[in-house]
Amino acid sequence: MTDAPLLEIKNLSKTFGTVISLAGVSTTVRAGEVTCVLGDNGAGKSTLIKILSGVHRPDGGELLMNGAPVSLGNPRAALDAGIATVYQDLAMVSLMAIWRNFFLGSEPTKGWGPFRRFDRQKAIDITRRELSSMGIDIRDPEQPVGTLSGGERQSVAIARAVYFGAKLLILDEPTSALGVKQAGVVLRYIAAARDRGLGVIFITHNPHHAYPIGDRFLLLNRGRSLGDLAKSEISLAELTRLMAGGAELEELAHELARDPSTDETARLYQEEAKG
Amino acid sequence: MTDAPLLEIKNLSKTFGTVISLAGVSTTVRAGEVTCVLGDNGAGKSTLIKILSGVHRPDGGELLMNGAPVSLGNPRAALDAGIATVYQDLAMVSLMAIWRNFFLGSEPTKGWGPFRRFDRQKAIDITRRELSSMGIDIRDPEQPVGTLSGGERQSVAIARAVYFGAKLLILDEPTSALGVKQAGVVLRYIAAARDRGLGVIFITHNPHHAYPIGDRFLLLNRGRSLGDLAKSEISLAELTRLMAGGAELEELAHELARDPSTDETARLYQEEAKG
Amino acid sequence: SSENAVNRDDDDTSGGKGGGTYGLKIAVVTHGAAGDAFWSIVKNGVEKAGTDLGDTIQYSSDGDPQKQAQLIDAAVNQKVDGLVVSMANPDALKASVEKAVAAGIPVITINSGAARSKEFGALTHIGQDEKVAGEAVGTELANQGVKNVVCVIHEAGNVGLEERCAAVGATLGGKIQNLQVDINNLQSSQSTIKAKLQADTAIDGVVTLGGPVANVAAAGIAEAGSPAKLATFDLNAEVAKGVQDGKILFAVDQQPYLQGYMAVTMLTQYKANLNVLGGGQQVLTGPALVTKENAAQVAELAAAGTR
Amino acid sequence: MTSAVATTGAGDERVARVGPLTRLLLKPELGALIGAVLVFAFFAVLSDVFRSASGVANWLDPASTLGIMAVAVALLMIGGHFDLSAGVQTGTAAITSGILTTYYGLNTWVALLLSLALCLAIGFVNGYLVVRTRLPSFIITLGTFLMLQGLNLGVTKLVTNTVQVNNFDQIQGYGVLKTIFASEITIAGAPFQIAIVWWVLATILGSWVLLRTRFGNWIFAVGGDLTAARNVGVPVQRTTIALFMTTSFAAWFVGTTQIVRLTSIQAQAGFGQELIYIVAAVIGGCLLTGGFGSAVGASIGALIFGMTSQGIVYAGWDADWFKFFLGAMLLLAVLANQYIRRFAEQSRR
Amino acid sequence: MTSAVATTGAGDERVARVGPLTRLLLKPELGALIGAVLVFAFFAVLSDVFRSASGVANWLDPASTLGIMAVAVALLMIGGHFDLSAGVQTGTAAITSGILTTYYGLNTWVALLLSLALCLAIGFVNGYLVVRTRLPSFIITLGTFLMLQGLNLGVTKLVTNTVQVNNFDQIQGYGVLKTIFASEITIAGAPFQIAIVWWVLATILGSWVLLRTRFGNWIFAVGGDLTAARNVGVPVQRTTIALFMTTSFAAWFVGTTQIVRLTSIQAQAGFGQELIYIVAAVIGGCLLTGGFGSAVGASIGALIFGMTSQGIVYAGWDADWFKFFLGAMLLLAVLANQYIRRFAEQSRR
Ligand SMILES: Nc1ncnc2c1ncn2[C@@H]1O[C@H](COP(=O)(O)OP(=O)(O)OP(=O)(O)O)[C@@H](O)[C@H]1O
Ligand SMILES: Nc1ncnc2c1ncn2[C@@H]1O[C@H](COP(=O)(O)OP(=O)(O)OP(=O)(O)O)[C@@H](O)[C@H]1O
Ligand SMILES: [Mg+2]
Ligand SMILES: [Mg+2]
Repeated sequence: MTDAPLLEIKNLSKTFGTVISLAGVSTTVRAGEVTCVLGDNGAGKSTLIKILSGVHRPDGGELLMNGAPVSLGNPRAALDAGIATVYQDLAMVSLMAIWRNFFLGSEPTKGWGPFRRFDRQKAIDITRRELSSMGIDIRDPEQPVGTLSGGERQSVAIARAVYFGAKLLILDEPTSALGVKQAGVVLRYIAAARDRGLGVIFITHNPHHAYPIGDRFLLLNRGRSLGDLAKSEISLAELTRLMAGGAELEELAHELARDPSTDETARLYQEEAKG
Repeated sequence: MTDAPLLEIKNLSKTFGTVISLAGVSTTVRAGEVTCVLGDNGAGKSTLIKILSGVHRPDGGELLMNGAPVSLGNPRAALDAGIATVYQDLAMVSLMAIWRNFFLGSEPTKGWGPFRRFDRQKAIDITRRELSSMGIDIRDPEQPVGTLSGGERQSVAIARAVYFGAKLLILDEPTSALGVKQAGVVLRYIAAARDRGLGVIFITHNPHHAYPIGDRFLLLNRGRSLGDLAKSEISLAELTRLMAGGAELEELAHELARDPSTDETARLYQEEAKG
Repeated sequence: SSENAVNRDDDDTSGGKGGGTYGLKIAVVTHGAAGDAFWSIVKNGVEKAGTDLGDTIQYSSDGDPQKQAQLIDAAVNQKVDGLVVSMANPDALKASVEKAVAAGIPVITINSGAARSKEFGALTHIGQDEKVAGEAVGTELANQGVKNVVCVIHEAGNVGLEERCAAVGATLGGKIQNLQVDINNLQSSQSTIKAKLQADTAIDGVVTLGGPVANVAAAGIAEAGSPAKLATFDLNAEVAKGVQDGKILFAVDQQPYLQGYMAVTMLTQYKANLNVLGGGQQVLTGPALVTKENAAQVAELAAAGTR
Repeated sequence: MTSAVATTGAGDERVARVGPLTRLLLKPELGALIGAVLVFAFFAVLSDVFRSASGVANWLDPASTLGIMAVAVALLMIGGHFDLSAGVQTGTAAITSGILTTYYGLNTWVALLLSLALCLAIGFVNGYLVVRTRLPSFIITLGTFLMLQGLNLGVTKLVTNTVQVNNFDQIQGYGVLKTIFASEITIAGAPFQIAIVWWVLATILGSWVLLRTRFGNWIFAVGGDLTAARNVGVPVQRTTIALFMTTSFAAWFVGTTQIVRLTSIQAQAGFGQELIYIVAAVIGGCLLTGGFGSAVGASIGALIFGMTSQGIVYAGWDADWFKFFLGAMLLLAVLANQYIRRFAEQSRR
Repeated sequence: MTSAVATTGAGDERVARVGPLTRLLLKPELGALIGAVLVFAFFAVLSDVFRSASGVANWLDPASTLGIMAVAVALLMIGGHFDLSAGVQTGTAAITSGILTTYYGLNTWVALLLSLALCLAIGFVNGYLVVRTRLPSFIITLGTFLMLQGLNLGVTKLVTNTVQVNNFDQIQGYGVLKTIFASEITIAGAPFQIAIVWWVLATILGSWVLLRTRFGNWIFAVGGDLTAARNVGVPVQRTTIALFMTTSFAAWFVGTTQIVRLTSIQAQAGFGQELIYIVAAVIGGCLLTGGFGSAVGASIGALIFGMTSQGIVYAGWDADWFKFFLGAMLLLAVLANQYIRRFAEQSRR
């Protein structure tokens, strides 16, 4: 058991109606490691993690947790197996208060028998604490989630998953809507979770977010795997190139500037591309 | 007239119930220039652009277009004034086909009188063309938007705004959900629109996206303006620092890595921070 | 504890099984709502006649005149041997009834539509307009010294119910006002009747248009402490009991069972023997007043669904 | 960057192949159509009159007026709203025409135009209140439903002293009206109501508007996502009000058909029908939450309802159990529809 | 990075100050409450009997049974569903109890338990079909609504040969039942029905469940965003089925109250009431689309409906126009409610 990775994905595939979203994708996630899933829009990243969190059932392939095959028939099963997910579409109920959303599906209770009830005060306190430790200063935990800004909503979803994540934490583009500060906080959170021994799957479009923290990189393209590499097998420059082509980035910076010759950004991109 | 900027925003403010979203914000957008709005989550960026696109009415302040005060009572008025917007929440109808969404509210028609009808073929063709020129290869324009991936949806919204943008193009975090390639395409689009003489308002959390293309930078913090600067008044390094603090970024890279001394990312961030 | 079975039939009032072998197919299309107490007794009547004579009965009903016309058309399509129709809205049924007559199907109208029956080509009409029954109630109430009546309508806009109230008013000679209640929520109907009596203490008479409403009206009158006298159209077991107990002054009975039973019987006889009772004159089935004197006799029959 | 221009359409490796049958089965109306075929087959086996020409003419008749309303109501539902007053508005239309002609002696055509104007005004008020107050249309039209019900009865009683308006066939021009609204077309010896033709036309028109006009695009958008529609500049208020007025127009048409057919109208006419319209639309695949559905589906829903309600009579089942059978048939029809769609979705992999 | 830990709660410069009155006005139930006060004041001015103790007792009576149902229906609506069969289920409960005792001689308590079991089973079937087929609850419960309507009539006719079940007061244990379901409490000389107490208890219980239990949290989530709820592991199916069974329980309770009060029950009892339950819930601020509402609001909605329908009688208005007034009052109540909320929202700046 000790040697088996926390999660092993073997040859997973999934079709929606006429659309093949995922075809034969494999990777592994180890406890205390971060596996990054990278790829263009529509590459199938969200589909992959939705299978891992029990939302979709795969059409083919196998999932092994600690070496034993598991079937995650529904999100509850995944949660009970210790898998917590931040969905790209966040999975929050807009009309409900922040603290109610935070504990949705895992409400703390007090009292017993017919008098068992939602421990409101505890829920509100934890919500406030967890969010403020992410640098999100909520004004009123009773505010409906629907009235939060995009980034605030994202932060609530992340705080929730981190709080409930037991063995495996999945984050689907958690930093995309975040400000630079907040993104930093999220990366820190991921590192902290990893250091606590959790396995983490992290989806992003930003190689600068992925590379510092990733231990393994799964590259998807149009539903197929382009490569499943350990960090030692790839450099940031290569990763960036694989994701977009370094030369192209450089070219782009030139193109965007009005007067390329004097533009410092171009230089920066060039440097980056060189690695 | 010639000297007046395309859009002048003076002392705009907006309150939602008990929440002050925007308090006395001013900036200008000139034709053929890009104004970037930067700021933390919840800073009020989306609120600002929703006022400009006629979704919300401001509680105070003034809007001038070409020097003349305008009141944008509803989104139609804004569209008719030549303002096209990509909303952060995209403003697409999930159940409707891509091509129907693309032309929603501005449907091309053919025929006359009672036989005037939606020019389907034209709409489908334009949709396919515009999207593929953005590098999005849609399989079936009849696919409901709700089944597209997050990034694909974003691309459709951007393609639509670019297609319909007449004088002023507003993009609220258009690149946040996009892959590196697609983000590059969007930046190129913005540059192209600018070069065609449109004014552009571009909201982003990524200084690397903002700096190469921006001519003016409006920095918001908790609803208030931190500064409204021309490009000449600020460098990328300063901008990055203002958005997050350069030193902190560097520190973060160290923190995230397991063994900071050997990590190349740390070096990279350091360099970036130095500018 | 089978002593709970207070309603179990102990003697059969349905009058034997009958041994007829006419084998006709007779359609009955009425305007009564499904579940309406009055029309369920009519249905019992036609079905009993069917078993007695060995005829096949096809009963259908719809309160909407157009739908009722379509039901008649359906019966004509099936080439039934005879057709029984109640005509609350004769104009609406004209075309369909005439089509039936033209197709050679003998038609008998029941309950309402007497005035137009002949014109449409029906053999005869059984029963009478609500008007006759209403006038009887009005006359009787006037005899009892009632001057200010509230007439409880349990289905807004129902032609038959409105006719009943109007006819009561015509012979009462006093003041009459309508009150609307919901037959499907009798409890709140009781509150409404009570409210009316509380609000207008001058009311000295209540007329209800169906058995179930009569019972809650009796309770409402008692609770409001009103001196109003109660009369009702149509019978059921509880109404019979109420009349016996003096809670209800009298009930007017149009003998719906007979309207149904006789219609089928006469059609059968017409097909078999070309007989028409009364030679095509309207055959009256009422109104019969059920009062304290004769209530005890019909109580049992009402409980069995034949009165 | 090598701008990856699309290899237009055909031949994307990510698209699995699908048979044309499966594609067909996935259309919402087709599921309903199969439900309709099942219901037809069921009753056709039970009764040969049901499947005879005159039988078909008979059950197409109630389906036709229901169908006209169902198409309008479906459009409204796709636009995200209900109209509980649609049923009584048919009564209001007929009562107004009837009273204006037979009691106030107005010219037939003027009276019809006035009752049309009244209906459109009611539709306008419904729509206007809905868009201005942003209250759910359910509650607004419930208010107008109750008010119209009271008005229909109150005015009829006031003017006629009874609860019905008679003798509509004695007004001048009745012959023309009869030709338009209530003539019969004989096919295979059976008289088919002209309303069936109107129904087919209404379905085609409804479908065309929904799928081929910009107004149709707006209907889907307003019902699918109101905020998004407003943000992209769809005239939300105008669209909503137009939808309510369309329903009112259909109600006027059906009400007029009724009074012309029956030559009289009752004060309670149309009451309770509003739910049946909605049922037909829902059976036909319209989402109650708006944004999805079709006019053809609603028509098929009306067909299923018409076949079932008349079929039970042809089958000779006991009237006491009528509602039971009706409910069971409806449930079976929608379940079959759903099952077929699931099956098609499964098999298209 | 200087992790900007929150200066907890109070004193955020971005939060404008708001008076406690405005805060109060923003609660949905409070808008409805003001509507209720307006309706009361209106009729109290028109009729002094309306505001007398016996008058109050009289209009609280229909409001109470309606209110009990409205609370259950509100919970279901917040959970995103309708139950069109709720009304006829009250009839089913009463008819079953009545027939089992007075015709089949079953022990009173056994019969009541059996009818309760039947109702819960119906609720279970409703919920199960809804979660399994994913069809809208509107269409599923419409099916059961029609079927139960047919069953109520068919079975009653079959067993009793009439359309009602009588003599429920002659069964043993009726005294106890009467005490529980139909006793009267005299206050200020007027007899108040015990159902009013049950109504208040139901409202408190409903409110407590919604706001203070995890089940309540699930109800809001399931109705607010089904996908999100499922994704975070809310037992969606269990919650939905439990909601339908709650409605059925309430229907059983109200049905039993009816047969005990009236000592007899009609085959058509409860038919059409389902819409009134929904109306009460909507007047009280429940969203038709689910995810928002309150038990207290639904109760106040029931109160408004009860006051209005009886108040019109106290005011002595012409019965022909009853529905007109009812509709106008309802519309005015919801418009006033809406206007007050808008006003509060404006003024809180
Ligand atoms: N429910 C669905 N029905 C039909 N097609 C779907 C569905 N969900 C996803 N797809 C398709 O599957 C493909 C992969 O989608 P997915 O959401 O996994 O992409 P992604 O890699 O997460 O992209 P992004 O970076 O833009 O979020 C897309 O082309 C999308 O259109
Ligand atoms: N309709 C609303 N009702 C109440 N509060 C609102 C509403 N819309 C926005 N807000 C509040 O106003 C503040 C500013 O929101 P806004 O969406 O403009 O932020 P933003 O700068 O776009 O943030 P992000 O980068 O996360 O998108 C937020 O704190 C949000 O909670
Ligand atoms: Mg994704
Ligand atoms: Mg924003």
